[in-house]
Amino acid sequence: MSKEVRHILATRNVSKYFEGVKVLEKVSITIPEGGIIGLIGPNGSGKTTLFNIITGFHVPSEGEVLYRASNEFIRIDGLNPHEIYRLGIVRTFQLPRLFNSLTVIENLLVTPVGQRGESILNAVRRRTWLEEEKNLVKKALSILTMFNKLEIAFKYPAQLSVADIKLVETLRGLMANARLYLLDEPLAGLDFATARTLLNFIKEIRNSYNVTFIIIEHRIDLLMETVDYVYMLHNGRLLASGKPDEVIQNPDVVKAYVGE
Amino acid sequence: MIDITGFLINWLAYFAIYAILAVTLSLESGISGITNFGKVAFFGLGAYLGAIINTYLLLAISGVDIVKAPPYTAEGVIALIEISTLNPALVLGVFTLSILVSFIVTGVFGYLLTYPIIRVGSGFVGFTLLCVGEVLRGIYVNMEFVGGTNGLLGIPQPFIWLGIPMLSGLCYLLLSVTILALIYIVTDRILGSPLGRTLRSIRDDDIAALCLGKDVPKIKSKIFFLTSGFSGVAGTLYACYVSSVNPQMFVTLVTFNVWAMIIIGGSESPIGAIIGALILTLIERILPLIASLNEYLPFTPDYLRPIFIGLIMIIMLIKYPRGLISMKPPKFTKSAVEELMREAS
Amino acid sequence: MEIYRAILCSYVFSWIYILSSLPLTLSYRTTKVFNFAHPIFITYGAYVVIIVNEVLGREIPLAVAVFLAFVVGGLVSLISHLLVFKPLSYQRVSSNVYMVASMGLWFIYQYVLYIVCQLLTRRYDVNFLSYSTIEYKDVRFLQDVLGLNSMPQYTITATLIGVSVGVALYILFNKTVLGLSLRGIADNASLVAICGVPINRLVNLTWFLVGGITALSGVIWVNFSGSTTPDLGLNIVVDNFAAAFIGGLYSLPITAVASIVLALIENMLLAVLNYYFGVQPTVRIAIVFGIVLAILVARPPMGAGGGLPYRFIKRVSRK
Amino acid sequence: MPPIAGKRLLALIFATLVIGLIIGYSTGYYVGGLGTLQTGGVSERTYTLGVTFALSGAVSSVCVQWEPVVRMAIDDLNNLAKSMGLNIVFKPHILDDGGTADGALKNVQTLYATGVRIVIGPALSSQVKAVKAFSDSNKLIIIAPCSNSPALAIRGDYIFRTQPSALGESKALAALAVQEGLKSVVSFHLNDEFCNVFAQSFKKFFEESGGTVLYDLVYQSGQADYGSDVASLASWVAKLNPDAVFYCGYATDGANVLTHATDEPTLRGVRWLTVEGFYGASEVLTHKVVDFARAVKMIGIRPVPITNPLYDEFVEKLKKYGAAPTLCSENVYDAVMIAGLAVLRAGGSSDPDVLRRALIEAAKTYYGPGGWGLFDENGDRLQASFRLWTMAFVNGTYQYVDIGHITDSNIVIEKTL
Repeated sequence: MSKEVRHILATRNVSKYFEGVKVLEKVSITIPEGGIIGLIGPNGSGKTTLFNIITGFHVPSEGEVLYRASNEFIRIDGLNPHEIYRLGIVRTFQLPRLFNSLTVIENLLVTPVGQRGESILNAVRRRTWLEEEKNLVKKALSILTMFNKLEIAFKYPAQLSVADIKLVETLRGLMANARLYLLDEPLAGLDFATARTLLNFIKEIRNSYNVTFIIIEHRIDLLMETVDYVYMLHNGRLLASGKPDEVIQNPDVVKAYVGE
Repeated sequence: MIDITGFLINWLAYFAIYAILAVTLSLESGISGITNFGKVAFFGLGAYLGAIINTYLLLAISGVDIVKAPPYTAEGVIALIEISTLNPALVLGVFTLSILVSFIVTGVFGYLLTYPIIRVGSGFVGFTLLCVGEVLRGIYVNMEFVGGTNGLLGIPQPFIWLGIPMLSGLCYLLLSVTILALIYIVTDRILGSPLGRTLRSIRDDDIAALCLGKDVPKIKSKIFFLTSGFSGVAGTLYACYVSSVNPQMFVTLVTFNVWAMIIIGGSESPIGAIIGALILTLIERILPLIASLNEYLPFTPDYLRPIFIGLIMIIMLIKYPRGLISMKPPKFTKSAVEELMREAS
Repeated sequence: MEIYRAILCSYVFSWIYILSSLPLTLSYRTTKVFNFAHPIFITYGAYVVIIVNEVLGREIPLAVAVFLAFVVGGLVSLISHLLVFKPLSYQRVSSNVYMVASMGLWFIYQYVLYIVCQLLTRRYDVNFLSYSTIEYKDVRFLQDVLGLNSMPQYTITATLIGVSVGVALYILFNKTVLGLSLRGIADNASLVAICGVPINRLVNLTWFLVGGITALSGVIWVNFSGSTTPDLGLNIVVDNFAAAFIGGLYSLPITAVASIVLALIENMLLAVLNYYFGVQPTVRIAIVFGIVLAILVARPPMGAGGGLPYRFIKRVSRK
Repeated sequence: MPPIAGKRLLALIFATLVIGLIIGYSTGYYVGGLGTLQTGGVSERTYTLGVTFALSGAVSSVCVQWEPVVRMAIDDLNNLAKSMGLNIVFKPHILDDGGTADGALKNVQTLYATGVRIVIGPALSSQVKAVKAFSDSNKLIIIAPCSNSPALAIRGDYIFRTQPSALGESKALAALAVQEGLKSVVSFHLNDEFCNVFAQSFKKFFEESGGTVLYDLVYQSGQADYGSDVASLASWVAKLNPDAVFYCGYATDGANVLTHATDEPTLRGVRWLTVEGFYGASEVLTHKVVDFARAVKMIGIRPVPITNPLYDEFVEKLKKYGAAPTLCSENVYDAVMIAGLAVLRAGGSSDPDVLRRALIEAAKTYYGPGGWGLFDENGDRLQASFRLWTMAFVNGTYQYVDIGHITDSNIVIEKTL
């Protein structure tokens, strides 16, 4: 690892087979801390599978996933999803998955790990978790205020707009002080303006908390003006990588998208 | 003359036992999403544990030869009756012990069942647990030690030594209601706490919860330990209330009565569960009075009882499909937030 | 060991379980209603045959029995759908609500049947609450013609009904537009709705079929068993549930196989255990459900609700 | 439909509760606890006898036959009371417990709450056990017509049983088997207290008198069909070839078992002995089964005293009520009669101990279809002589016929099998 830019995540020759079908083949990417990384590629190119491997839903058939917890790198492939989350990696899904019977603020409050009130013995004794809860509520409110969304605090997900839902999904990570965000098609189904505001929110989050984003997105035009590095997957292989404009110029990429 | 006090005492004690089952079921099924169709397994296990301890141990301590006079023979029963009237301290002590033991053992049993629960996946938990219940019943039938199909008899009601039936009944009622209240408070606290929030999130979408760092199997097993333990306590209470157990008492229908209670009352709130239990147990006890229509009907009037119960269930469900009490967001978080927001503005 | 009867019992029970658990799966797939009143269809199927048989003076032919049972079972099923499940489905209730509602239905049907039996018993001076076997005249005739008198009649009946229902369903579901759209609803209702298929009518039809087919197992029953009571359905329902759940409430073939396996366990396995290992038949419940439990845990069905991606694997050693 | 608020609902519940209790109260008046005036002001006292039977469930096909018996007994009681010039009218309050212990307990408690002090039933021993504690603590008198569990033979409690203990009967049956020259028996019975007791005591007495019970096959109740169990029985009979099969089961499972047995050539080759388990069950009387019974020379025993005109009269009268004598039906009749006589003797006192004493006294002098009513110190009935029965085709119908009797002195089989 080079000294000047700290990396937070790296995959080394990660391959994945499903019943012999090769979905990922020797994919090696490195994610610099504090960056916004785009992960693009046509459908079925293995982007989501890569996410699933990083977040512990699948075990890679080959290769390993390294993550910088505290200060040294550790292998996280093979951990269970919740253990990986506790290391500070949070993901969102293509179809947003807020908890429908919880209000927005509860959706935020539920995210921090290791809350004292989560053990049965503490849960029955209020004072053991009252303080912590108040602080969490403060934090949640401040986060909502920061993106001046305070009015949705007590709405249920069913009452929210798509954009708000996606935003809340991202904010859940903030609540838990996540350091690495994997967003799966955050812009899908958003109109141009809303999509851009969401991206701006993402930038804002990055700048003010110095966290890292990996974004799967098909709407390359919007993506390219946000991200500072792009990986391009095609048929499970790493096809191209580099600064957005370089990748855009890359003939293979064009070919892959336009289609052979 | 109808004897209202006696009616109330008998009914309410019975209600309290079923309400315990309903509350725990609403906690595990309505709130944490473990569809438990095997409630009777834990109920029955608790009942049998209570029965065994309250008979065998009692006999052993008071020096009766268990081999010669086991509790499923007349000798054992007679001995038990004497003991239970002569030695209050011992009876109460053993009873308390049996409550504790059945809580722990049944709880651990539930805890161990977490593995199949997680493994078969949310859609099949229900039937898996139902099978557990049936297997247990099959085991009781074939265990000579617990009397086989004959079951055990003469389990002392812990207050019988008071002599006056009304009084001992009242004491037992108070005891059951106290335990119910205790369990209700615990459930309510859990519901209003971060744990309750986590449970509801797991119920809504366990995969998302998993991605948000919730160790779903661990949390489920903890809750299931608690609820199973409480069901076991209910079982022990029941065994000492009826003062006899046999395998036919613990058929699957019991489970579904409890389910009817929580669905009618509102499966996501313990108070709803209690109200459901109140309604159904009361209906069961009031309706037999229609049997006094004997000479007016060409058939046995009491056949109408289940029909009425069924009708009431269906009508209530169509009228209140979400149950009589719908779930409200936990009191505490809301209030805390409001006060904080007031501070902010 | 006298294996002959055990084999016959397993054979007939296989048909009875198949005929009653396949419709259960079908109804769940189509309407997401897990119907606890399902066993009632069997009972009603059996009882309509019994009652008509008594009224006709014990001369009922199988054809008539099948027709009546199918119609009555279908109607009962249709009525319960129209009066209870449909209104509930408008309110988008959870599956548990359906379950409890169907329990209510079950109570009602069960005890209405008790009342009917009691009235009939007083009218005809025959004990309807527990009825012995019925001989189907036309099956007897068939046996004479084919020279199958050595075979017990119920094997013939079971085979006739089972095979013909199987063929009919196969043709319905694979050869006709109606059947295809029924399957479509079972798989993806909203999609079919877009294609402009009258969902409501087809759902009604499904319920009718479900009730009717299930009732046919009652027709076999009265020919096979020596005792039919209003509790008949109740006594064999849990096996149906077991079969349906092993099939994941989804896969019809697996459900069928599970039904056969259950029939074999209950008849062959128990007899063998008893004869060669001296195990009393009283272990029945424990054995049957123990095995079902084992199957469920060993091979979790993924039809209706999949499991979580828990792997419980050992932690990879960290660098 | 918006869900209503918890508080309002609770209020509503308790309103219903109160209303329910009022209903109960008035019904309490209506069905008349002791000494209450009947609505309408007829100045006669109605006394309610509680009844809880398994009118639904596994043994329902037997118990529904008891309901007419109860009505008949009540009518007889009322006629008796009228002839004695007493202005007291008996009413039954018949409840269905579905054969479950839980249901029986609920029913008994409800009956007690409505002022009932004597309950006839429940049917099964397991149910009697479930209500024992309640009866003991509240001194509620229970007269169980068909329970023979030795575990309930308890001195000085408030439970009386008009079913004679199985011991004498199975002793007689064992003696019969010996006289019939049967050396070895395979026992086949329901896993139910009633039948377990019979099987055990029969084994005991039969082996005391030199026979052997080669194998004891027990089948579980609550199944839909018993074909596989019959198959096992056939296998054992084929293997051990005993002289006879001892069978005990109730009506429904009996019909099932026998129907399956008819198809088993091996089972046709042995004698069949049975008790009153399925006596009188019309569903058993198919031509297949009766033919089978003739082939295997089936003999059953039942605890009805010989030369008892009352019994034949009872059977005749019962026809008018549209019922046939079945398992324990004469005991049901006696139970109701003894209860009524006890009430009359107690002069309408509702003090349980007075009632209890009156009951014991009344039983001493009572002689009914089931024989002498006398209770032993455990509150169980004593029985000396028994009738032998089988199934046959007599003047155009299949029916149960008495073919002989057993007294402690001798065994007589009049009709040839």
